[in-house]
Amino acid sequence: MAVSERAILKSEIRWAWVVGGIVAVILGAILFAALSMGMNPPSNREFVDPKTLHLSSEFTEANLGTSVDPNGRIVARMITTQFEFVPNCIVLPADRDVTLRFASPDVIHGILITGTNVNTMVIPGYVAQVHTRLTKTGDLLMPCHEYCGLGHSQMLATVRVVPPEQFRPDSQGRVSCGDDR
Amino acid sequence: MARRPKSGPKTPRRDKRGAAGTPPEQRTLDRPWRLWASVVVVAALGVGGLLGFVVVPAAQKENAGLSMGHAMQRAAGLEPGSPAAPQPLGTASAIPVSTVSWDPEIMAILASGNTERGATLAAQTCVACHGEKGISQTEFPSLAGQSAYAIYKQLHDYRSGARVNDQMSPVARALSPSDLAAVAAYYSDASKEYAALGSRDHIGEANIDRLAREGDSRRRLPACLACHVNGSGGPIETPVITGQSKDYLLRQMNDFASGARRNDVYGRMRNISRKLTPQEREQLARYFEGTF
Amino acid sequence: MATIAEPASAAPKRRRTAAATRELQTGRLVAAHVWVGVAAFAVACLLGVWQMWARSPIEAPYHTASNYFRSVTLHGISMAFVLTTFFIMGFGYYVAETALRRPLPGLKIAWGAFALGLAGTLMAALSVISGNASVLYTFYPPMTATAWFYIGLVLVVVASWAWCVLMIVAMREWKAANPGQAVPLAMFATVANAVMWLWTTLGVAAELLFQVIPAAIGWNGMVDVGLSRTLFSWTLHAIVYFWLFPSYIAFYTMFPRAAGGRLFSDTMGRLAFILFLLYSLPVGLHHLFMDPEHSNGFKFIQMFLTALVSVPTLLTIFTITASAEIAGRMRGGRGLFGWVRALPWDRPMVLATGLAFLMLFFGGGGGLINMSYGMNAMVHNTSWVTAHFHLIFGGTVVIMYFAIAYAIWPSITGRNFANMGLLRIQLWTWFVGMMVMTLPWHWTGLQGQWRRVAAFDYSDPMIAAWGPWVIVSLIGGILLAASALLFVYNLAILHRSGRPGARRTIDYAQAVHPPGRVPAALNGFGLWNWLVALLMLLAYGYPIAQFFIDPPPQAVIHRVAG
Amino acid sequence: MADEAYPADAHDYESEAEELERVDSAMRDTPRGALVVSGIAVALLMLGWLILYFFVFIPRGTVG
Repeated sequence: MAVSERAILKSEIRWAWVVGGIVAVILGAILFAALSMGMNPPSNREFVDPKTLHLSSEFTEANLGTSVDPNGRIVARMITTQFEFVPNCIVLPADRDVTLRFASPDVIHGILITGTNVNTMVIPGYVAQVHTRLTKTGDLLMPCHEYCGLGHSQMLATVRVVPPEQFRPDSQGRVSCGDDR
Repeated sequence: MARRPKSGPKTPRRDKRGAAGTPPEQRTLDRPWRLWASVVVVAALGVGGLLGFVVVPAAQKENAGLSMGHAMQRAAGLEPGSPAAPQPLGTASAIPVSTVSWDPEIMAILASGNTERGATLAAQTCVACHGEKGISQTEFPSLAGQSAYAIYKQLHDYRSGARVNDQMSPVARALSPSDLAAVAAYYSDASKEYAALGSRDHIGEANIDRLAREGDSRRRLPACLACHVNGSGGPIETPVITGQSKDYLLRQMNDFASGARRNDVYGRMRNISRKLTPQEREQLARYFEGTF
Repeated sequence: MATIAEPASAAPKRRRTAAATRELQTGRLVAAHVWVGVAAFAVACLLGVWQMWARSPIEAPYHTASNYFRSVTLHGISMAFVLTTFFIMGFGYYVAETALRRPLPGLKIAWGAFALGLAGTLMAALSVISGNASVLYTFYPPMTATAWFYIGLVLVVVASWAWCVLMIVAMREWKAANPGQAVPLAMFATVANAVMWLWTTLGVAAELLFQVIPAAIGWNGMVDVGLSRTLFSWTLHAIVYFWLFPSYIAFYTMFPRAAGGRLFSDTMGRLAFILFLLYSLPVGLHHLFMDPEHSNGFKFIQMFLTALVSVPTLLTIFTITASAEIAGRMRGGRGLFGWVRALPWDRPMVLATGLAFLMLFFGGGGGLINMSYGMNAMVHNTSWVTAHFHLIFGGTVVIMYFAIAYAIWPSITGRNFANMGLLRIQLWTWFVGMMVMTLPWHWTGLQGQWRRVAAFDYSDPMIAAWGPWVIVSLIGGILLAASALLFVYNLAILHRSGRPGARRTIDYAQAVHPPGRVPAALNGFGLWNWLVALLMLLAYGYPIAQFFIDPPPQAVIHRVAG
Repeated sequence: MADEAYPADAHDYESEAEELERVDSAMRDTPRGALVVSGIAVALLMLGWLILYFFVFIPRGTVG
């Protein structure tokens, strides 16, 4: 045979360099986003007992929704439960750092906000948390994206993203959608 | 299956043992493979670990105001949060509507089924209105076919004041939570054979049948039957409503809608009832009673 | 890569052997396995079309939430567990007999495993149909179905374990009878898959046996959800490679021969299968990127290892393209691209391989986005992901199952296909249907169309804009269902008619340089099992141990069984 | 011919010697074409990934 196996393997190795290059470019871009913009998947090993969630202080019914901490941090807290979000609408400012915190008293849920990078699973037992900065305004849909039972399809919420100057907390630092949603 | 790793190393070992049978060129062939394969795997793990546990948190820690040690602990999952952002702290106080809690002790009693304690308590206080087997002939709700969770939840709420009823509140307050759990377990167990009540035929107009089985996506209303039937996979404390008196059902929906009744955790039924029109509430009540 | 470059003197031994007329010993066994898989597949395709109809703006019959999730569960179970497991087992038995050219050890055990798997399948299917197991094929504890559902699936897995053992034994016996010789590539790959599957199923088996089944029976009232998701993720990625292995076996050992050429490199084939064994396992956390219970550090490590598992696929693309180039040039193709046109595209195996690579391009590209750490947030649980795995599974995996079935069916039935046109039509409609179905899903998924819903509210303007795309993908689905039924017809017809006198065996592709003496590392799995153990220990050790070191609060079981 | 040849007992060439000769001559140019074809494929793949990264992922805002 004119072409030795060694030559064949040499051409494979040449190709392997191409493959290595692709993998390196992808890893490089991922690392760049992680190092320069703090882009990570939403990890948060913070426990909360689903069986007594409604008795907890943070996720008590009256404390849900968007609020501004005394130190100026904007935090939105929501319950994902079979088969609705509580509250069903939250207000967030665009172009500001915001933190979303979710907890489930029953089964697994998951959320995303359409057209953004906000996405997390909500696992009973944990506080699911996403830090983000929203880049566009308007009423965005926030559906439950993980099968949570027969009412899963009707489980949706609204995220009202307003320009920063229209984001006006009340005296307790709270902002709500105002309507019944 | 456990034999896999055990039987795994046999090939190389056999080579050593049966050295006489293995030609020397085979052995020189094998050695670099063992070495380089291990090097590649260990290197992959090493680089991945270095990047994930050291480089990324080191670059991200400043934004979260963390020291290197804490950033690395977050990266390893020993502390909550991501090393890229500060962790908020809650300052609110708990103001629950219903104080029911599914602690292991209560769960154990609810799972224990028909006990003497439960039977005695039920005979003393419940049968007069709710019927011996939990089938009520009046507008008092039937308990037959309900889960122990559903009965306990309501009893506990009557006891704590989260739900108020002239007859039930004093009854529930007279018993301890574990007694309430025993009664709940008794009724859900004793009435198992009468679960047939919950399978009564639903008859109603098309739009009501649709609301019950499919819900209404436009109004974000889940199907009634996504929860209110045993084995739906919905919230554990949801009662079965099929076969229940229509007057009782309608009053509950109206009370939820007006806010007069508010012991539903996180306002699930208050929200749903508000979205239903008064006419729909009435139709649904008849639909579930089965006398449409 | 110091492999011995033996001169290709060894004359191709299998050439022009007298057509074997003796029936295959495993013929009926293989046919039984394939038919169980195909039956499940056909049902699942029809359900799939109904599901897409239900989600579209067009009113669908029987459309309730309860029916929808029953259907989704049955679709997932049939495709992911029944079609794949039975097809892979059947094909493995076939390879063991035809590639090793020895009788299969333990034919009776194989039939026993078949019966066990079939019984398990029926148990699980009846549980779903009766409405007592609408938990989808990924289970989702704390939702808990009837115990019969899980026990049925465990029986299917146990049956596949018996298959794994038989494959390993068959290879050992062959090696003992042929000391110093290289195990034929098709069998080497089949055993690689068996070994990988034994590792893979540990996760789901632990989840079912220690968490889910005790809860379903009623022994446990609560479950650690994070742990169960982690154990399932152990299985969730490698199971895809379990499904993919037969496709790759066909790429390496059947396609070059069908194209009339040679395999470019036997060594690279072995290496690719070994890399799959190594790196498809310690990467399952990338299914949990959006979960709170695992730290960024472990997610990063497994993302890094996931990037490495793309390597064997990218190597395969080159090796198989080069093999195609050999065939094309042998048939007179010239120049940089002329060899592509010279390939015999009218042969099902060649056509299917070409189409599989096209679908792998889109499916694999989607996969690269999915695995990209923070970037996963852009697409997680949207239709994008559904499109990705339908392209990988329905595209690369299933279209090669078609091609394999078409390749082996004559040797099983003793008849040759009379009308090859129907085979080509079937493959083309499958390809076109898959592209028409999945490309719109990518588009709507990027806009945030979420997964696993029974109905969309088309009165919402944003969702209304997806409507036309949903209808386009429904048309793709209808094409797919038609193609699936044609596939059933093509296989069935050969049992009754067709041209008799087919050879009772097949020949596998030869490499340009057939393997001579190969290193033990490329002829067995001893070394690799140790390295898999090391990888799994470091990648999954702490992520599992954390649930025991610092146990999180558990969730109450939600029963989905009346 | 293709029909006749299927499934795998295809003997596309007159004799063994002819087949070997064809393999030999084919190998003179292989894998140049394969390198180009698979090179183009992965280049397009890479391009698609980068387009999504720069034009969808990054503009949608930071998450973590």
